Amino acid sequence: MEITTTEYKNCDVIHPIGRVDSAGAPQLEAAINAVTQLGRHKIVLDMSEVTFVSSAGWWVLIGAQKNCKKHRGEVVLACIETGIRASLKLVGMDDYFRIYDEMTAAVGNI
Amino acid sequence: MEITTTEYKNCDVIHPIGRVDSAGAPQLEAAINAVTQLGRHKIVLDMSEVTFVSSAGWWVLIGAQKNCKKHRGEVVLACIETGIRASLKLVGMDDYFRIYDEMTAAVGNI
Amino acid sequence: MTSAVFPGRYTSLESISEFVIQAAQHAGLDDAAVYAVQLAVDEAATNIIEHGYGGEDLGEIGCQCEIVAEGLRIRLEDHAPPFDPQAVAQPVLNVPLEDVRPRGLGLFFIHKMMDEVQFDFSPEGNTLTMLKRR
Amino acid sequence: MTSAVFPGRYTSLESISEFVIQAAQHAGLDDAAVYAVQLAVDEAATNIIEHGYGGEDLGEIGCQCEIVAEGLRIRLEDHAPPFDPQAVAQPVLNVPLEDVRPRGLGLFFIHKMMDEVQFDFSPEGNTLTMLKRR
Ligand SMILES: Nc1ncnc2c1ncn2[C@@H]1O[C@H](COP(=O)(O)OP(=O)(O)O)[C@@H](O)[C@H]1O
Ligand SMILES: Nc1ncnc2c1ncn2[C@@H]1O[C@H](COP(=O)(O)OP(=O)(O)O)[C@@H](O)[C@H]1O
Repeated sequence: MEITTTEYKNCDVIHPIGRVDSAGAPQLEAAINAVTQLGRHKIVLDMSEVTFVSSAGWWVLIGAQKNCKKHRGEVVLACIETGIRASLKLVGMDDYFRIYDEMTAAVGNI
Repeated sequence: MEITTTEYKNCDVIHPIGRVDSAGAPQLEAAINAVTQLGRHKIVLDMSEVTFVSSAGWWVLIGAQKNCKKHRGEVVLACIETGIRASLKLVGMDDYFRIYDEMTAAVGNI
Repeated sequence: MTSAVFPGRYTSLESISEFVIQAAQHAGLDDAAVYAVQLAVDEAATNIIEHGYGGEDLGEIGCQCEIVAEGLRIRLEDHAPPFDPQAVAQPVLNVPLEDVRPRGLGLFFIHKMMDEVQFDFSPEGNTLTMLKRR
Repeated sequence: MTSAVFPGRYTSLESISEFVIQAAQHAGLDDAAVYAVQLAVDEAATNIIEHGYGGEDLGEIGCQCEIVAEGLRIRLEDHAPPFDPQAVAQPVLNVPLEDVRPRGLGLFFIHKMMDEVQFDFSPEGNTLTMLKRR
């Protein structure tokens, strides 16, 4: 999995490409930790090129959300593919994240 | 000229479509004033569908920038077409604005 | 029927996905159903590696896909010790974020995503048979 | 040579632009030069309405485009009172934002955007002739 992180004034955008499965989840976790360790806790996850998320991936995002909220920050999700979003909704975990269809809205509202 | 304004938590995005000439500049001015009158002074101008800006348009933007900066805000420009940008640079007025190639960066950095 | 054997490691998950996605498409499943199959198989294969073998590169995962009248039947095979699926507690869902505990979503997904799920354990190995209707 | 007459109002600016853009493209100007022509003509036509006639709908603007060896020659005609371009002060540029005064960019743009700029005033009317080289 390829992951790009872009630091803006208001937030950081993390943009993973590919599958967030048990192989990719630790990489995503490392990318998120790299941001939060700088004391930055507003993170927009650009999911536009994520094709799959397994429970291993959701646990990473849930953990990150808990940590960021503790630090007055937040993880918001943007541009999630329908299948991925449906599976998140199925387990009721879509309530844990603000989800935006556009990056501009995600970055503007975090 | 068609102008859409979107209010985000961090800023407002104003998205004009068409020519900002002496006919369109007053409309743009009205759209900007509608935002600042709400006490909101962080404005991203999405120029992706602006095809032309005359001096009448630049004066509106310069005026808005002065006003917003007075209120600890800012006008930033995003996605400016090359010809428009070249004419702004020619008169040295590109120094008065932060300019971004992408909306995400503009909204993330305002 | 197509079948393949994959090394029991997490980097196999992508190949396993590709293998079942192709079968699911051939079976005429729609996009939502294809994603469902991908998710169920990924969770099941992860469990075989993590809980069955107890780590990476300790055994293989066999995968068979069969297009049947109802849709797609998938069989995952391993030679790890058996376990009792009935004994696994349901995940705690729909609780406040602070109370979410990171466990137990895999089997839940498998059951939600597939129309039939059956675990069989025998001395020759374990089999998980899943059916996704068209 | 193409020519057209437009009512002296700001909503004519778009039609005038379309008219000169087409001529500029026919003359083989590149995109940057086409934009330059559009900007110069827009500023000049705005000045005719605003400063020449002193308001909208008080006179007409004639526009002639001629493809010449060097590029494109454009002539704008009006029947407003004459003025003295030499007497116009240069805009104050490259100053801090607070010191910028919103005036005087139009003629500056016209001169910067075009290769030749000539104002002629006569009892029959005023003519602004501009050349943009290819
Ligand atoms: N293939 C397997 N082999 C052994 N135990 C398993 C297997 N699959 C699931 N389990 C047991 O079921 C539990 C729940 O699994 P699952 O729902 O996937 O969630 P998680 O993997 O997060 O614990 C596991 O913790 C494990 O004890
Ligand atoms: N067509 C015109 N007729 C009369 N006066 C003009 C004309 N064009 C320009 N001027 C004069 O030149 C000045 C500068 O014009 P310009 O550079 O376009 O800036 P602005 O229109 O912002 O003043 C005008 O304020 C006006 O006094």
